[in-house]
Amino acid sequence: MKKSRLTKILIEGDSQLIKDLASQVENNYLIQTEKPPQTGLTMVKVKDSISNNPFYMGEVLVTECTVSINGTFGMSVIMGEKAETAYQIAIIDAAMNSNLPMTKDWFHLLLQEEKNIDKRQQKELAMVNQTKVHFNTMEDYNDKS
Amino acid sequence: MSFQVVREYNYAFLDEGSKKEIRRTTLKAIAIPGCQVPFASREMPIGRGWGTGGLQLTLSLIGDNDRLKVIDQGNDDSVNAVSIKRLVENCTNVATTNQSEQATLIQTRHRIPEIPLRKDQILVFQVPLPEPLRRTEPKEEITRRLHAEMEYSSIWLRLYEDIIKWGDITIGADYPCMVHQRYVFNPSPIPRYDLPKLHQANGLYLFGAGREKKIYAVPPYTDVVPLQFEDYPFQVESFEGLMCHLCGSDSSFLDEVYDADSGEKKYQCSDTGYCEARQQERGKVEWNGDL
Amino acid sequence: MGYVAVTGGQRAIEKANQLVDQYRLQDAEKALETNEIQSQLRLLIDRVMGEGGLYAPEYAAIALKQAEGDPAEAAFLLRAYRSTLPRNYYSRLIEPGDMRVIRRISSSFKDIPGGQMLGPTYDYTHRLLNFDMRNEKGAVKEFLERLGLGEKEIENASSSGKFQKVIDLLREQGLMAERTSDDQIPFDITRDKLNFPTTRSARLQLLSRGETGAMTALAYSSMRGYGAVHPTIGELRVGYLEVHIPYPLDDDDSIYIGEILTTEVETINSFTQNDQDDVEFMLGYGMTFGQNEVKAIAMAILERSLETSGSSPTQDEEFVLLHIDSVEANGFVSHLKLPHYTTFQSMLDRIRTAQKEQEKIEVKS
Amino acid sequence: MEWGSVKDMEENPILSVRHLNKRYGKGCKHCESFDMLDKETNQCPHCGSVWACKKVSFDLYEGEIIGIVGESGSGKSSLVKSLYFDDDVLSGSATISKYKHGQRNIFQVSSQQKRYIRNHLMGMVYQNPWLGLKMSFSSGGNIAEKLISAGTYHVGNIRDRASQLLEHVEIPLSRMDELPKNFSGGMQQRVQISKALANNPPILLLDEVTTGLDLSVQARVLDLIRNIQREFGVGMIVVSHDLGVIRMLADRTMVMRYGSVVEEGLTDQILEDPHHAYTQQLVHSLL
Repeated sequence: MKKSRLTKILIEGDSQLIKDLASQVENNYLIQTEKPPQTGLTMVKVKDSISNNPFYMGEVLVTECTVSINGTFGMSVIMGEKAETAYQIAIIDAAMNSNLPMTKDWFHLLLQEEKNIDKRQQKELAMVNQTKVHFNTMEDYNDKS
Repeated sequence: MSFQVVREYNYAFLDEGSKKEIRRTTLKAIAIPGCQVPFASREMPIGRGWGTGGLQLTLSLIGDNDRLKVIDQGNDDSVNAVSIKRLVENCTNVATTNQSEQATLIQTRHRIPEIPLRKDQILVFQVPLPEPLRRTEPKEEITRRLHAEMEYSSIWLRLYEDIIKWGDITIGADYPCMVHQRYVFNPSPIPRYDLPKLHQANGLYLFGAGREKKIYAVPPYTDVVPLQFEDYPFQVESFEGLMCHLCGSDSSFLDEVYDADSGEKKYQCSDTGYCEARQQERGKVEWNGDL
Repeated sequence: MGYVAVTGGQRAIEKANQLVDQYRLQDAEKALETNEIQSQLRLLIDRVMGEGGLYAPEYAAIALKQAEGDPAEAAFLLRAYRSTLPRNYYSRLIEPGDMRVIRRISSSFKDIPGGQMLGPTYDYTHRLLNFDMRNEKGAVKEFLERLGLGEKEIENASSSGKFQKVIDLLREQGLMAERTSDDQIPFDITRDKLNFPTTRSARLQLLSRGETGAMTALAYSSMRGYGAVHPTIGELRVGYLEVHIPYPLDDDDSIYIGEILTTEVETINSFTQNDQDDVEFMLGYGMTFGQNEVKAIAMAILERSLETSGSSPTQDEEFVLLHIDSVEANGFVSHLKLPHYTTFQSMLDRIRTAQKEQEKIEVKS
Repeated sequence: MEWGSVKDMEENPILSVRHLNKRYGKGCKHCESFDMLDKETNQCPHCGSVWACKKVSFDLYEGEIIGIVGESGSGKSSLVKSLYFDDDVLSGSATISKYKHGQRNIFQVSSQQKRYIRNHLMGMVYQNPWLGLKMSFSSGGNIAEKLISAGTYHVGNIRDRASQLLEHVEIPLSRMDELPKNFSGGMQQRVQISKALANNPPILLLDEVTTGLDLSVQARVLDLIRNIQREFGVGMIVVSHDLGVIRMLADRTMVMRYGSVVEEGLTDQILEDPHHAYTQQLVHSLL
């Protein structure tokens, strides 16, 4: 699984899931905290669609954390002040980078969580869809009269 | 295992990278006396226009061995001076002082202390409007070119018109000066009385304009000459025949104050550190006299 | 004779700070929870984040509480706080076309592919004071359940939430130029002092964190007669953009760090002849954090206005860009509250001299 | 090239302009190869650029007045504005013999030097007095600005010199400290002239200075210019679309059309015996 897909599932998914995955690792391996969770900034670079050139629109607050398991690093950067989540995701990242055996069992859990996220977003979209303006309605009305 | 984000301010508030960048700009400013050097002014925890330029200079320079004095209008106990002092104290280990001789670094708004600066001292000005040509030209793009071409006739013209209309130049504080025969600059709104202290001084003067994002400097032993016509020479504020009602000084810059009860007009030193020291000195003498 | 130094400043400041808390809380039953400010004062949070230049809803809520609801003060708190944080990452280039849209309208085209979605908006809400707001206590869950959708409706909404941009339609029809990126690193106003004339990227960055009211007033002036820009809205979108950064342990990989809510506007102005003699539309661009539509539209107007030469205030780059910053404008106007005794003393000296000069002239004549 | 008197030819010109090209727009290979030099237009049909001046060359001698005549859009104003550095030129050179670096092409000196040249060696009088005067400063102040930039830092001396100059242009001294924006058009032009003359420049550029003025006012301003030329011996370039003005002032005249000089010679000769078809048209429409 690509990192960007994995991190999206971990960040947008249920907090209980990453907590469970991280404690699985913590219970079996020694986690070395390389850089405890700390806040910082990420500059957001956006493409201006008129000139097609990038500009910096502003910064987002992030929390980042780095850990290692037997010398293999894992790290996380997530939006907001979320020390615990950052730590847990860094552990999961390190476990993935180390190819720990338990990570094989995670795959279906992650896919399931991805479905949940999709469903949640789809629900929001369905609500928005209700506000869609139907221009043809009036034409139909006129046709009938 | 539970975590809290480590939330600790860096020594002297700004991160080391920012401090380094400001020091580099400062060095450039010292190398080109009077030239307004642009810098990426940081946002500070005090209001823009409330001394953010001076504060950034102070914070980028300050270290444990420093002793800081902060004055506003000459006053150590002015609310804004106290507030800035407290901010610096909270993010460094530096002690503050009211005695200008004891300070290594003095941050000031609108005054230079009465006691001349030594060569091991730095005075940092808070500058509201660094651009002398802004009096006649609102556009930065143009004033930058005028400086490059040393074209200062518009500001001279402003002085000429003053004389024609009012009989004399009407600029009170922030009197434009020529630095080292090259740049005309604004000395920040210090009274004209303080200007001669900038000329061929022993100490280093730094100017920080946070909102306008400029740093400039008058290094030691530099010529600072107020703009003046041969037949209308530059004049400082006159306090002839007046003296401080607190310390008796007849050779310092005086503030006009009105007694809260009687409404009577009195004069007192604008430099409170100087005044206080003189009062203590006088107190000793008087007390000794009683014995 | 003993002399007591006047050191009232320190104590006065402390007491003034205490008094703020006194006034903030004296009539309160309980202190506001910041998470409620964050969730229920959504548009204010968005505005403060936009003007503060920092996307951090949690912190914006704290700032608003601390500032007793003053958005300028809250934006200032965010700005000052961001000075203390290291900036370790830059995002991958975000393509606004990938926005997961919750609102999308066009005033130029009746129907656009994907349709117009009103989304969350007050535009068609009658401005009648709703006294039921007083009795909302505890009804939140119930209310939301009533709003909920059935499984079937959710399944039917199968689209991804992404829509083709109107601007791309114009491009396809040759009504707008195909611009290729010149791959320049954008200007960063937080790291470099702005010089004039400046670049497009610097202008956009400054406008993006400009003050809503100031920008709206200037844009209004341009539409009303002091300027050349009076556009229609090609497309206005509100929605989420995913933010990715290079994976710090391996630059070739990217990681997702979260998503931000943004408002994006493209305005269509008059047409012009380009360098190749083709006639095409000129568009304005607005983009800001959160849902802040009037600011995004004002930004698009001002941005376009600054691209055209002319003598109206909104065509003057220095005038617009140097005066729309909330922190700087508020700071300098309020600094007048600081003492100016010395300056005034110096002025007294000058006015007395001038009076004497006038008397001399009068005596002579 | 057979123009100017023998005496002129013997002396060095104070201003020499060679192959001056001035273009608005970015140009293209068609117009840059100059195949449009003789065309009946100055706008390139390929890229739309306007060639305001095409290979203009001439010499100005001390105390001489050259008239430049042509209809609007012929490039005559662009020419003087380029010489005064108001507009950038595309190519070409100009040298001023009284400039301390007399051999240098003034279009290529630093902006600081250009400012020196504007303050010391040239004066400019615009058709629109708002361009030449600072309207929120007094008339005396406007002159003072020039004197100060040439190094006079003495209010008394500045005022002496300013009164002298204003007297010359017949502005009552009582109005020296008034703002020129309250003056009539003719007076504003006279203040502009006195400002332009403040530092005794050897060259004076006048761009349609009488256009828009009443006839009687025009006559006074023209008289004034004549007097100045006699008294100060300053070389002038007078731009006008009005052949009457040219006839009265200019020793020699250049006729411009579509950015090119189509005919040049002694003014009387040009007006009495025009050779170029365009000049003939111009002269006949007047007479």
